[in-house]
Amino acid sequence: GAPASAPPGQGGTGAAGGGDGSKVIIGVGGQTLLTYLPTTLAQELGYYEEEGVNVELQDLQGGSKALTAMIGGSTHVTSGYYEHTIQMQAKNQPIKAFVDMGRSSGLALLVAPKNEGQIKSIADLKGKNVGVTSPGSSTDMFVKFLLVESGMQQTDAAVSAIGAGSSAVAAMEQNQVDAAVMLEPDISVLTKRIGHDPVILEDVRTEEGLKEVFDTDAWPSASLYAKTDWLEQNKDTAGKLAKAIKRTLEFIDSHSGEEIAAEMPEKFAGGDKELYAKVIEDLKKTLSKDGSFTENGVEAVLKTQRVANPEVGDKDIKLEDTYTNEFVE
Amino acid sequence: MTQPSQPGSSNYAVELNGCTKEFATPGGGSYFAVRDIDLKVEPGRFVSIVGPTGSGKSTILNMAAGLLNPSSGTVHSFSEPVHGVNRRASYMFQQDALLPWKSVIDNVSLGLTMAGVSKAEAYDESRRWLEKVGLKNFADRYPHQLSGGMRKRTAVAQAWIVNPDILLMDEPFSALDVQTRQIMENELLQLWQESDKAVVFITHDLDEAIALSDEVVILGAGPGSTVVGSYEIDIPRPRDLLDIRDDPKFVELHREIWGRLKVEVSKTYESAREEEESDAA
Amino acid sequence: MTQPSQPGSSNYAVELNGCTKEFATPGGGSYFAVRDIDLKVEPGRFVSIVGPTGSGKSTILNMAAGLLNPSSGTVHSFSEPVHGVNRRASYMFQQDALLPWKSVIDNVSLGLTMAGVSKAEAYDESRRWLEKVGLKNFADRYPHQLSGGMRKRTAVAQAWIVNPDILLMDEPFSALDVQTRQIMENELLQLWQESDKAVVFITHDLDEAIALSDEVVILGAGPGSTVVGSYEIDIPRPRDLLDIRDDPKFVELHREIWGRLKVEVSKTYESAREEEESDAA
Amino acid sequence: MTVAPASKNTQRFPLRKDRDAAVAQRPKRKRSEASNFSIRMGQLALAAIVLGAWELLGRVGVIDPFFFPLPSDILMTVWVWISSGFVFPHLWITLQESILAFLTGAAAGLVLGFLLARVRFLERLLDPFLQMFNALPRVVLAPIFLLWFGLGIWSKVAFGFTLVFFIVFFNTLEGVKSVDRVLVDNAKMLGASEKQLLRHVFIPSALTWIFSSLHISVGFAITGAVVGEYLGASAGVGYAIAQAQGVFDTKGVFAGMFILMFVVLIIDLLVNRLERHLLRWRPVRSS
Amino acid sequence: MTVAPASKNTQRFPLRKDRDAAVAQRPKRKRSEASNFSIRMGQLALAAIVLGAWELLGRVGVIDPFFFPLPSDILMTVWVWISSGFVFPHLWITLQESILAFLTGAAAGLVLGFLLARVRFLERLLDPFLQMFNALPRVVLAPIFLLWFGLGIWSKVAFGFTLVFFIVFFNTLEGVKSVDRVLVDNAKMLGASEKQLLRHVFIPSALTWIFSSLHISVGFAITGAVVGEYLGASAGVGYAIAQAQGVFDTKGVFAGMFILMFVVLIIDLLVNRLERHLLRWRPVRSS
Ligand SMILES: Nc1ncnc2c1ncn2[C@@H]1O[C@H](COP(=O)(O)OP(=O)(O)OP(=O)(O)O)[C@@H](O)[C@H]1O
Ligand SMILES: Nc1ncnc2c1ncn2[C@@H]1O[C@H](COP(=O)(O)OP(=O)(O)OP(=O)(O)O)[C@@H](O)[C@H]1O
Ligand SMILES: [Mg+2]
Ligand SMILES: [Mg+2]
Repeated sequence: GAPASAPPGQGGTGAAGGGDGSKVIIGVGGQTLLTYLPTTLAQELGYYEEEGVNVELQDLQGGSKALTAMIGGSTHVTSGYYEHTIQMQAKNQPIKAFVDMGRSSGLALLVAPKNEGQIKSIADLKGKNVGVTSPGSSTDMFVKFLLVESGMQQTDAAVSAIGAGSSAVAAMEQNQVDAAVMLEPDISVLTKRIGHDPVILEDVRTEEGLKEVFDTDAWPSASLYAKTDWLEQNKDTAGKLAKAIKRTLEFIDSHSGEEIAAEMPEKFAGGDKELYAKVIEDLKKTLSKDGSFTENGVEAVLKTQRVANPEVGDKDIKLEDTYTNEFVE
Repeated sequence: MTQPSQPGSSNYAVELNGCTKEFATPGGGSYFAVRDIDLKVEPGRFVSIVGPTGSGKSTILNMAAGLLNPSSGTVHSFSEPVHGVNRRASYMFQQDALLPWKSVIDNVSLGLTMAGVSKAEAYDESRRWLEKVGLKNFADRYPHQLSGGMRKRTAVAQAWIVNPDILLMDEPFSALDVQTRQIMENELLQLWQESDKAVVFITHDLDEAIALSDEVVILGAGPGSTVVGSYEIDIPRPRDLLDIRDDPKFVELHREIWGRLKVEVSKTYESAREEEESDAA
Repeated sequence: MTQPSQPGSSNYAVELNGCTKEFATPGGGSYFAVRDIDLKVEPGRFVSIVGPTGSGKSTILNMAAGLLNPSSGTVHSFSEPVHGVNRRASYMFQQDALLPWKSVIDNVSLGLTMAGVSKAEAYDESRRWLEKVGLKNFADRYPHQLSGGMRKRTAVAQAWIVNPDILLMDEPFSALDVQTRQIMENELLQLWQESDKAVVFITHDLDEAIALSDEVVILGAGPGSTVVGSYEIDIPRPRDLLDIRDDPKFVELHREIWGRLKVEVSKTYESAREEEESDAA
Repeated sequence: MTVAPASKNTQRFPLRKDRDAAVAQRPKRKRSEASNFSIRMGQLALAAIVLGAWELLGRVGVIDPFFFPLPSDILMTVWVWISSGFVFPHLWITLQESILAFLTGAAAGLVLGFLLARVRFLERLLDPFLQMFNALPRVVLAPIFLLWFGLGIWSKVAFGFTLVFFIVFFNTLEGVKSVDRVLVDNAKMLGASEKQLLRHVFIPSALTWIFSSLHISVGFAITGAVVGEYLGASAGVGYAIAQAQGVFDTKGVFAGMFILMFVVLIIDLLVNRLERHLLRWRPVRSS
Repeated sequence: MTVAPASKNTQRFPLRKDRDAAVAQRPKRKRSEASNFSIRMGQLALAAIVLGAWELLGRVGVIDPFFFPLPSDILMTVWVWISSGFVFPHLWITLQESILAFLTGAAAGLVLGFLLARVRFLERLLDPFLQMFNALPRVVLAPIFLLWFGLGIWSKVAFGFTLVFFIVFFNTLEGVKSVDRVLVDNAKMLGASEKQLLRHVFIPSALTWIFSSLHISVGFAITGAVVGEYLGASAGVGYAIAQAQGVFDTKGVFAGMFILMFVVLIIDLLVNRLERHLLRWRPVRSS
């Protein structure tokens, strides 16, 4: 399809403050990833501008890269997973999330077509090969968490990196893995390509799924976070950003998938507008409505981390330092 | 032996008919190295080519070897037109052409190994030849470890060992001292007399040319030089190379050929000077 | 000129004292190219070195040029020990040493450009020298477009143009025809006589050596060859190169030196044969 | 003052004597042109055959357009990208990055290559380290490059630099080391300083080596820039490709790659021309 | 029958005459060994200085250990990885991939390089295509490689192959093209078939070129394998690095890279040794 937006132009390194009036650089862990849609949508809708912040989005093709870029001083704010704040606390890098966009991580554990009959529960994954986007990512931890929760060892299933997008779809379609943790829109694309709904073992996109897996009603995923220092010094800017995102979340809640898709750059639809609209419609239920974190939500995230991330393990984590709701209230 | 006018139908070992060679020059023009060369060498004949430097002797040999295509004219060898390399000839180049990554013995045995002779046999044969050229003790040296004259002698052994029908040699002995040179000349004559080889031999030493050859061909001054004279050397064989210079026939031939050659050589310089004058005008 | 025993304190242009050169051989052993060479050349002297092929003539020149360090012994030039390249010498190599990426005139003017002469001036001067060696019309050719003799002459011009205090020349004229050779020899003598140059000249042509030199040094047969004789050539100058061969002094010297040389040359072959026999035993 | 007059003389001789020979030369030159033309035709034919087969296999369903979109679709996308002007700002940025990476990498490789080739001690000291660094997977270093060089073009330049540098460096090193000793000795005897030696002997002699590495590097410079963009950027062809890939727009991915290929072709043509000019002294290869 | 007897003769001559000279040679050889030793020492010192400075700057807080963990920590991690045996299966897989990529890439590059260098027409026909493919960003092709070669080692081999191939190919092409014509002519006159020409002239003559490209390729083969693993795999050092990076375990990332570097060092040592053996005919470089 014809692309609509010209490239925003290369930004400077911009290590400086980024306070009022000056530009705020938000590093996005993959602009085309649906979980980060609100960050881009807010820009498209002009909400940042309306709130009085000059925002530049930097597409960093992956949450961890966006995070390192911020810690290195290349960006001010990151649109990435909330769990990073916990991981960074374990590494003495104080960062704090200040608006929650994803109520759920939007992950689902799918069974490869050839194994549709055989694998019926997590227990059946023993000795199998499970695809994740990349080792150490939240998809990887999700698998490990599920294994441990079902009373197995983390190593009972082999974990293969299959990336996201076409490589993930290809790996599943060709049964190169036995099962895989996938995200939208990959799930929808896979569904379309294999011609039937794939068997889903666990699905935390839905409220029921969240309840079942994490025993919680929210599992904060995509969020905006920044270094605690920066947050202290730029409360005003943070507030404006939070407000813009909150308004975007409200916009999403009150509009249909098609309407939202129409606001997004045409290129993001990848030529299949219908599918894109449907996927956004599905996405709505995994998004937060008001941008605030809930206590049992962040605890669920910590629990996952403790189980699946050896770098966190049973280190002392002060959850209250990892997020704040002061800007969204 | 018949000598029909039809080129290629006779049995000459080397037959150049009206060969002209034109080279492109850096200025974008062209330069005629040789023009209308007719050269016929029967099997069993020893022909020397003498001529001023730059007159096109190597060019002629290259054409006979099939390494250079004449711009016009034809080259035949044993009635076959020469396309690509002349497989019946062996060629000792004017330049260094030893393979630097092969030891002396490997270089010498190269022609045999390529013909499929077993390594042991090829080595035995090579050692025999190395002895003939006085390099027996240097078999395991690499070319860069030899002196200039030693490299030449290795190249000689390399060309001789394959025992070809045609021997093309471009100033093979010029880097050798007189004594070594005589030994090599004797070896060459012996090799040639043993079989029905045709030899085309380039040298700047008129004594050498007359002493060795059946025929001495004189090339004119370049550019566009051509054959200006051909002298039959009817000194009977076997010849004693040591004393041949005192042979009255030799002396006479030498004077005759030298007279002709001198004219050609001085022409080269005159033409250059002439040019210069017309340039100044 | 004084001749003290202390090496280096005199004013010799080239002074080799007890120089021995040992090369490593592929077998892992070592080979003595030359042994205990003493060579002293005063400024203004023309010294020729003759000797059988492979006897170490080029090795001596390389040591004098500073390109090769003697394994033992010392090399001095104008009282300075030679460390690295001898900056007061110019060296015409036995091998092709023209830069293939430079045209003839660029090759010839190289020494001048490096000395900082402006390009226009260097070209003018180069053209003068090219004329002397008969290559005026080939100034814009690249080396691969020249004949063997032309390349040699370009190298000669390249070495002469820098007008050094010491001229080292390794078989400069062996690839030239007799006439061209005589022209070049005359040029060389003229160049040498004009200034107080020291010339060390290697040749296989004893006539040439005697005709040109003040002194002819004879090198013995290798391995480990050394100076076996040194002959003062007291034929008065200026000499007429054309007729010098008829000079009775020349004839006498030639016979004398040739007698000595012959012994050395045949030694090379004998030693090889001897080895062979002891090998068979 | 140039060498021209002398060259005129050299030519006059044969030309005066034999004008028709000079004329006879002409058809030859024409034939070589014709053969050049036929090569171009052959290339077009080859491209057409491959693309045609691909299109055909795609249409009958042997090739899955999800992974390999139809060439016609790709070309359409290329056309849209070009006609809408969408691709040009991206291309401009990628070109900047590639050219900078190419130039800096080649320059550093050349300098270090020459230095280490001339100073034996340094070579022996540093060689293992350079080898080690050459084996570092650059993609892993992306965060560090971002840290050091920021989000702008310089982190991508650094990416390309690490690829180009090693290729040029190793080839230059080997090229200088394999220079004929006699040539060096000759130049030295003619009074060459180390600098002049470099200029008159080492550089021309290593030129074939350098050009070989430049041929390789052209591709790698672009690869480096694109991969850098792919891993984090807000503009450039790599970014455009990454975005297209993120939304399953394989047409876009291939369109980006086609455009890159075309650009490389043009750059390589220029390098080729430069090479022909600088190496004009080499004997023309006969068949 | 070998050449040995003749060589014995050559040696006997000087040795018999002058035994002490042969003895005098020995100290020289020792000095060269000592200098070899001092080079190694110098390398160790250099490494120690760099690591020490890094450690120091890290400890005083100038270098952020989040990006550059302390060398002591890295070495600890390396030690843990090694002592626990954790790294060996990964290393083994990466090695397999690298070596396969290296061998297949080099072989294909050599064959095509020789072929195109000998068949002028093919070279002119295919050159632009090869240049174009060389510019394809391999990372973008990851999904296609996964599709074609699966998740196993072959997709990584393909990755490394595309890097190694082009480097070896272009260098071989240039190497064969720059062979001295006289040597070729001489071999031809001695009756060499095209195959023998290849064996006796082209390959030995292009060997310096080939080795130069192999030196470059060693690093790229490993890079290719690691990047491939990094993008999609279930084992290998690249996978281990990606895993460490995924949980921000920079120590692990660096430990992985250190281990890779070390492996490359060993491989390069072997290539060096092979090179010295095959190029033993070359004159020893004097100072
Ligand atoms: N590739 C070339 N391009 C242009 N001119 C060439 C080329 N090869 C040879 N020539 C010219 O052709 C002429 C004849 O060269 P050739 O090598 O045959 O001479 P020659 O008789 O062997 O001389 P010499 O005795 O010096 O070896 C020379 O003037 C040379 O400059
Ligand atoms: N690098 C080397 N390694 C081993 N031996 C060498 C080396 N260079 C020269 N030699 C040997 O040293 C001896 C003398 O060589 P040199 O080149 O000085 O001889 P030359 O007198 O110039 O002979 P020619 O008249 O043939 O040029 C020869 O036996 C040669 O094999
Ligand atoms: Mg010649
Ligand atoms: Mg010599």
